[in-house]
Amino acid sequence: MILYLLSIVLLVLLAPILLSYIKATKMVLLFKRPISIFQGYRNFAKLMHKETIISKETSAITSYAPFLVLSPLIVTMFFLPPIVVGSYYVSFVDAFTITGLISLSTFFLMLLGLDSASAFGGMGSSREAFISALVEPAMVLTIFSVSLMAGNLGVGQAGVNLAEHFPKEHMASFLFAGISFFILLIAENGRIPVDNPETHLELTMVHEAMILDLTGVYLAIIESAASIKFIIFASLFASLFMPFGLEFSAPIAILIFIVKLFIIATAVALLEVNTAKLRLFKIPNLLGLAIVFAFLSLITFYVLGA
Amino acid sequence: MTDFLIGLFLASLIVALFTTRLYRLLLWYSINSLMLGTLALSIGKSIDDNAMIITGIITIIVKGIGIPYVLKNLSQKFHFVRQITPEIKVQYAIMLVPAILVFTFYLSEPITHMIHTNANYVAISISSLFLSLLLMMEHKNVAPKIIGFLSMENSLFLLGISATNGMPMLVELGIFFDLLMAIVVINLLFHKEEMKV
Amino acid sequence: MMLSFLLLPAIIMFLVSFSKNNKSKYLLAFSSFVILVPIVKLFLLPKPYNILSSYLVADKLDTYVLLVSSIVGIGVTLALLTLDKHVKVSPKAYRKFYRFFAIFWVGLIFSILANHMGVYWIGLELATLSTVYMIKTNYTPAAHKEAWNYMIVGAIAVSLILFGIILMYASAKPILGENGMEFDLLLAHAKEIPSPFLFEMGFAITTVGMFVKMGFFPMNLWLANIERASFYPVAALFSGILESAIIIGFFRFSKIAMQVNYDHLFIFVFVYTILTIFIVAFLIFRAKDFMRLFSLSGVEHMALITMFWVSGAPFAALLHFGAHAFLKPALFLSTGVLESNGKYKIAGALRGYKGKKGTLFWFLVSLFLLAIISLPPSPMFFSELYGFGAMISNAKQSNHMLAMIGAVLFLLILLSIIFYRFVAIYQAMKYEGKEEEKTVYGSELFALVVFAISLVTLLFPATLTYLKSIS
Amino acid sequence: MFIFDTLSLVFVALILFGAIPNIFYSTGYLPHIQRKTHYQLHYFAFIFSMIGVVVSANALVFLFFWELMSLTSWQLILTEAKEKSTIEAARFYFIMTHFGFVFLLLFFLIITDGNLDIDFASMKLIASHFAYPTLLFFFLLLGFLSKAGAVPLHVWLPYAHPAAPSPVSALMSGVMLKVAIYGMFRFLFDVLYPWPLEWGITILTLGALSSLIGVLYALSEHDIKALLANHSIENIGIILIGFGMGMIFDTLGLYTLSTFAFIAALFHTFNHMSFKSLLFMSAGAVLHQTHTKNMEKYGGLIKVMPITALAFLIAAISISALPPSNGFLSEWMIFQSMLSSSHIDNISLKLAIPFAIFALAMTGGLAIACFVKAYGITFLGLHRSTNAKHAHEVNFWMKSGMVLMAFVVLSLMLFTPFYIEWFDKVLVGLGRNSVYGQIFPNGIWNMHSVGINGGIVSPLILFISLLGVTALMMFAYKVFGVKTRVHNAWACGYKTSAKTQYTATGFAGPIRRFFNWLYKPDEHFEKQTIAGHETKFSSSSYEVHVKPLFEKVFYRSVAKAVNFMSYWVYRLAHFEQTRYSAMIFNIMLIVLFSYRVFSNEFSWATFVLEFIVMMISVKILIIGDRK
Repeated sequence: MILYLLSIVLLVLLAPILLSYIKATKMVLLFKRPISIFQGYRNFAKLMHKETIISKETSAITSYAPFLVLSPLIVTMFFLPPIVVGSYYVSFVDAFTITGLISLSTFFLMLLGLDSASAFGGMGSSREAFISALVEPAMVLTIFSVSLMAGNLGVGQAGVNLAEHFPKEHMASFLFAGISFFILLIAENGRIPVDNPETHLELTMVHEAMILDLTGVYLAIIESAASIKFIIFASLFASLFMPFGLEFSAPIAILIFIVKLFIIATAVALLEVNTAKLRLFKIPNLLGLAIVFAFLSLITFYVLGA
Repeated sequence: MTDFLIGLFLASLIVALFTTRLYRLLLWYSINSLMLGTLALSIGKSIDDNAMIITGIITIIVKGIGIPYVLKNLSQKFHFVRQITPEIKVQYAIMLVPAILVFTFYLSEPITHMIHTNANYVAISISSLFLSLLLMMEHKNVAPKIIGFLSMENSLFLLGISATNGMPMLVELGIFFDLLMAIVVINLLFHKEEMKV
Repeated sequence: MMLSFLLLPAIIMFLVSFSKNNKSKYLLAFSSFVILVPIVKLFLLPKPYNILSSYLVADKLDTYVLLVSSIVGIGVTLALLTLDKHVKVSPKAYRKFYRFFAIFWVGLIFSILANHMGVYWIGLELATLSTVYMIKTNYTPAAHKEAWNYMIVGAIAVSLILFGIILMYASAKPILGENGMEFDLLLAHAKEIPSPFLFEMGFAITTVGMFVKMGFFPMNLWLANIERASFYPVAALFSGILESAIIIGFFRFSKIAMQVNYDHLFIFVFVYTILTIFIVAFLIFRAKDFMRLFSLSGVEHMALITMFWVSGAPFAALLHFGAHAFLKPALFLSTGVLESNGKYKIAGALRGYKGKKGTLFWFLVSLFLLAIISLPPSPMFFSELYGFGAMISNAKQSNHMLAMIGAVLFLLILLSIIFYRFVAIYQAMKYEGKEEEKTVYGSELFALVVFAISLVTLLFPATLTYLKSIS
Repeated sequence: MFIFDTLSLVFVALILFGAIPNIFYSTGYLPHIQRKTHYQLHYFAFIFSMIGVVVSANALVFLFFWELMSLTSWQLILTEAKEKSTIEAARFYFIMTHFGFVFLLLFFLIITDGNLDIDFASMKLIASHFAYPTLLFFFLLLGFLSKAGAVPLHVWLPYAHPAAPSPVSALMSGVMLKVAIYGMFRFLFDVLYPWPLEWGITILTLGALSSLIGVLYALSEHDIKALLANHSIENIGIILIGFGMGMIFDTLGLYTLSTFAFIAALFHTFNHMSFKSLLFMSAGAVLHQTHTKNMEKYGGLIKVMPITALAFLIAAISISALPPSNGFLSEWMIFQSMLSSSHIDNISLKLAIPFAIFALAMTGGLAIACFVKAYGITFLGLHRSTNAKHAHEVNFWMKSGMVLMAFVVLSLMLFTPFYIEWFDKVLVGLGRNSVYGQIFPNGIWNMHSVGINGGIVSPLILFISLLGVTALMMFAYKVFGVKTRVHNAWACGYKTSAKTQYTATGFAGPIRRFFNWLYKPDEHFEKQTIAGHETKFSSSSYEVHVKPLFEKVFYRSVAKAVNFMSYWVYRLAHFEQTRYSAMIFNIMLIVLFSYRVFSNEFSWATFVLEFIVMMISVKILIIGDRK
């Protein structure tokens, strides 16, 4: 139980570091002087000290939504597969619930965007709605497909099962699901070909546009929600698609898990450096790919059993 | 004798079909009715049926003489068009008449196996019904249409006389009553034409 | 005795119609109400009741039809009282109308109560000829033309009926002799007819005559045109009463034909009525005025009644018949009011009726309109349920079950087209167009109320049991 | 005459749950209506007839109430018939519902053999002897689904529901559609049992299609009530997916799973009733205040109508199937039942079910987008029209109606186990074994899927933890005492005004572009440019109208065909004006000929002869020579 809580706290703490790490890696690759990987914390601390400015166009939604954006994600953290064998985990929560919780968070984020009455907020919400509408089916399908392979619809249990018995006979489905999930990871977290978190350019931004009018603590909450979302996706990917290293003793297993997370982050950074941001209306091509792979994975499993 | 009169009946009807003058048409109708009345008389005499004889006499008086006379009077009073050209071309008509006859004989053929009555009488009655209809449809004017309607009445009398050897007296009288009523109504209808403001 | 009792009102009416007194109008109307008295008495007598030896026999079926017809007659005369408020009509035409109405009524009593084909036909012919003149009470060229039209087509149809009757008589004569024209004897001995083909031929000719007269295929529009041209009470009489005289003949003839060869009868009538409804449905789809719409829908309902009857659901047929007999005249009468006020406009025809009378009027007309497309709780809803039920169970016993079910489906879809059109018309009447001040008179309203009450009476359990007992 | 088994009672309860808050709401709405008597009369008759349908025990009563329900709802749509579109919508609705009735009628006539007052058991006996059960099934399907609004018989919904007064829309969409679902339960179980596999697959496919198409058309809608109506199509689709899965499992003999799927369908039926009624009520409240159904004219209403906005938010979360709402729970059950099919060995199912899963997943994503749009554009931001500016909260009765309905939604969320137990009893009443024990094996906290290795969800834990975490954070925020200042929005330095906001059209733009192939939109773009500069303009307007594909394909073409036919029939019928005797001549000829040919020895030769003779006769006598 302690291990369980500890790992959650660890992941929450790791979240800002991971995002800063991606940024730093990118800067290194672009021959810039990298930022510190603790930049996330610095930003957080800075924002926490600022006063909150609420624009007068907004309504009650703005004062509640940030918490409602964060809380489903925090709840989700409790449902992730274990990172160490023997630690407590919530075995039974399935893909639909996890996707639902993430969607709940996105739902309020989009409302937040629309609440400020600015063109940017609406634009961001509109794009986010578009992207998440395409992401959700793919995500549900992917996780379901993987959990079916693992023999249990509960994601936590699926992670454990996969670690114990890797589904070699379903390699094809597994691979498809993996590709799909990685695309989703990029799309849902607003990484480069889908969104560019670093610019505030109206043509490109999605996530940043929605939170353009937030300041202070609210912004801090939203930023940490974003980083937690990334860590959720990353750890899901790590548990479901890299199911090894759990059987070691706790410190080593945790270390292995952190390494996995950093590998994923590096992959994302590499991808970001090497691709250009897609036009908004090209995004469906990418997400369509994710949906197709997710669907393929499910149907391959269903029909061919492969 | 019966067959001969029926033949004349049919012949007068067919001739009426090709008539182009109104008075000539009335004449043929009158002959047609006379044949019918004579037929009734002859059959009535042979089977010794008084009702039939009365029918025959009434037919001759009312249909053979009375109605054509009234119609002629009406036509003079209301200035009917006396030139009546058939709408259907003669070429078609000369094909249609035999075709109808053939058809009705074909139609009544099964009856001969079932019943002792002469099926040919039924056939001829039906064909005269069709011919009367043909008479009605080949003219646009009202007067020949009335004649057509009256010939229809004749043809069903023919059926009644020849195929069933007469209907119950009450019915026959009723039919005559209705016929008179029809004439009255027709008369009134023409009158209205005059009254029209 | 009973006969003179029955005919007395008509004779009084005939005689009074020659008086030139202005007050006679009310006496005429009153005498037409009296019609109901002997009929109710007849209705209560034990059945079968011989009125005139074996020629006129009252049984349950014909007293029902007669009762329905007399109520319709009363409603129509009620509406006649205020006819001159809506259209130009001279007192002379009034009296003439009643004169011929009296003759019509005599003919009707004979044909409905007849137990004898000949007498039936005589009555029918009398009624037909007298209606010809009733059309003419409207002095317009159109009415004149249509009166001629009716005269000729009606004469053809009636002649066909007689021709068929004689053929049937010929087929029955070898076994029954002179009594071969009596319906009950013929029904009892139908199986023994030596030449069924002759009988069927006669039946076919009679039926075609009747169908032409009821406006079935191919003569769908002639009734509509006549009703358009004549005064609306005449149209109401046509659809409410004359048709009932014909349909009762059909009931009787087809009962015998069922005994002779059911399959032939069924297929013949089925195909004919489906064809009729097919044509009528599309004609209704295009109909643009009330008269034509209602008379076409009258044709549709007559087709349904015949179909229900031959499908072996006499209960449904009679219920439908009763409902139709009350609804159609009611609609025609209200059409008279609607048109004289709204001048042939459908849009907004039901709007602008103010006050208690006006509200009651539009409410009743709406009810009638919705009842005619058999929405519950209209009696037609139930009759159609039972009628189609009989058709389906018929279909299940036949060798061509799927084809028959398909035919019923086709029929129902055709009815949906009619339904659509009526809904559209109703909505246009109630919700579109401009609102203008309009009036309605007490007597017309009273007539409509009479019809509405009669309709409700049809739904009483007692009535339904009675109808079930007829078959 | 009447039946009161668990199924009926559950649906009576559904109707009452839907109707009672609605009556409150309707009381508040009443001053807004001109024809009060007309409205009240039909309103109560409507509720009464719906109850009548679900408790009737024979075909006669059922059909009577069914038609009464159609009739009254049609009249209710016409209550405020001021616009032509309302009148047309009412007409369309009525003809569609009549179309369904035709098939229902046929269905009942076949299974009752004409005795309309027999009970269900006797109907079953007759139906089992009928040679073509699939025909019966399709009649039933056409009959009920045209009422329920499943694809492709859904077209009337987006027209009829917006046209009705708001309480009626809520009743129609929330409750009336469910009566059709009742019909499916009742007659598929009690009369047409057992089911071939194809039936289940048919329903599953129809459900999947409906859910996708419904949500896609909802997204492109700017009329708030039409949007909600399209969502009804979607939700009916979801119910049908559950229902179809139940049928499939039943055919395969997996009775536990089957019962589970049926419970899911029933649960979703209830949920949809609750949240759709609530949505229509709050949309009606907005409409009541702003006098327009166009979403582009709303905005900022949360500030003036907080209760309405909260009600809409609750319902929106629920309909978007976001945890921990009741909508989420029922969809979760449907998902679980579909996923339990992985070991079924039937290739058609293996293909059909993943598609249905996909459709359902896709629907969920799109529904969220749609409700963000609906909620955001309506309630958030700045008011977009003067009407929205002058809006204020609705009166007490309307508010109380919404609050009551919100309680229904919440109760479905909080007391899920209780409801499930109840639905379980329904299925037990229909001859199944109870699965309640398997769904809630250890208390009410965890809800289990009954499939092998099925998932588990714990609605209450989710709810409490979400509530707890949020409350904790807000508490912390309060404790911190963060300084708050109200100021103009920054918006990258641009001035914010009602005109700079995103519109509903704009919001749905990306998705609309993605589904262009389906929508085939009709775009109008006008721009008043200044001095020929492309980028500088004084005013511009952009309108987009989505073409309803199904309507065009199925309905317009039918209308065209009928028109065409009627034209020709009309022309034909006019021959009788001049050629009546020829007509009678020919009909006589046909009848006699046919009697002769068919009564006696039938032979093809005579038949052909008859045909030729008839053709010639018709040609000569009726058509005549061309002048």
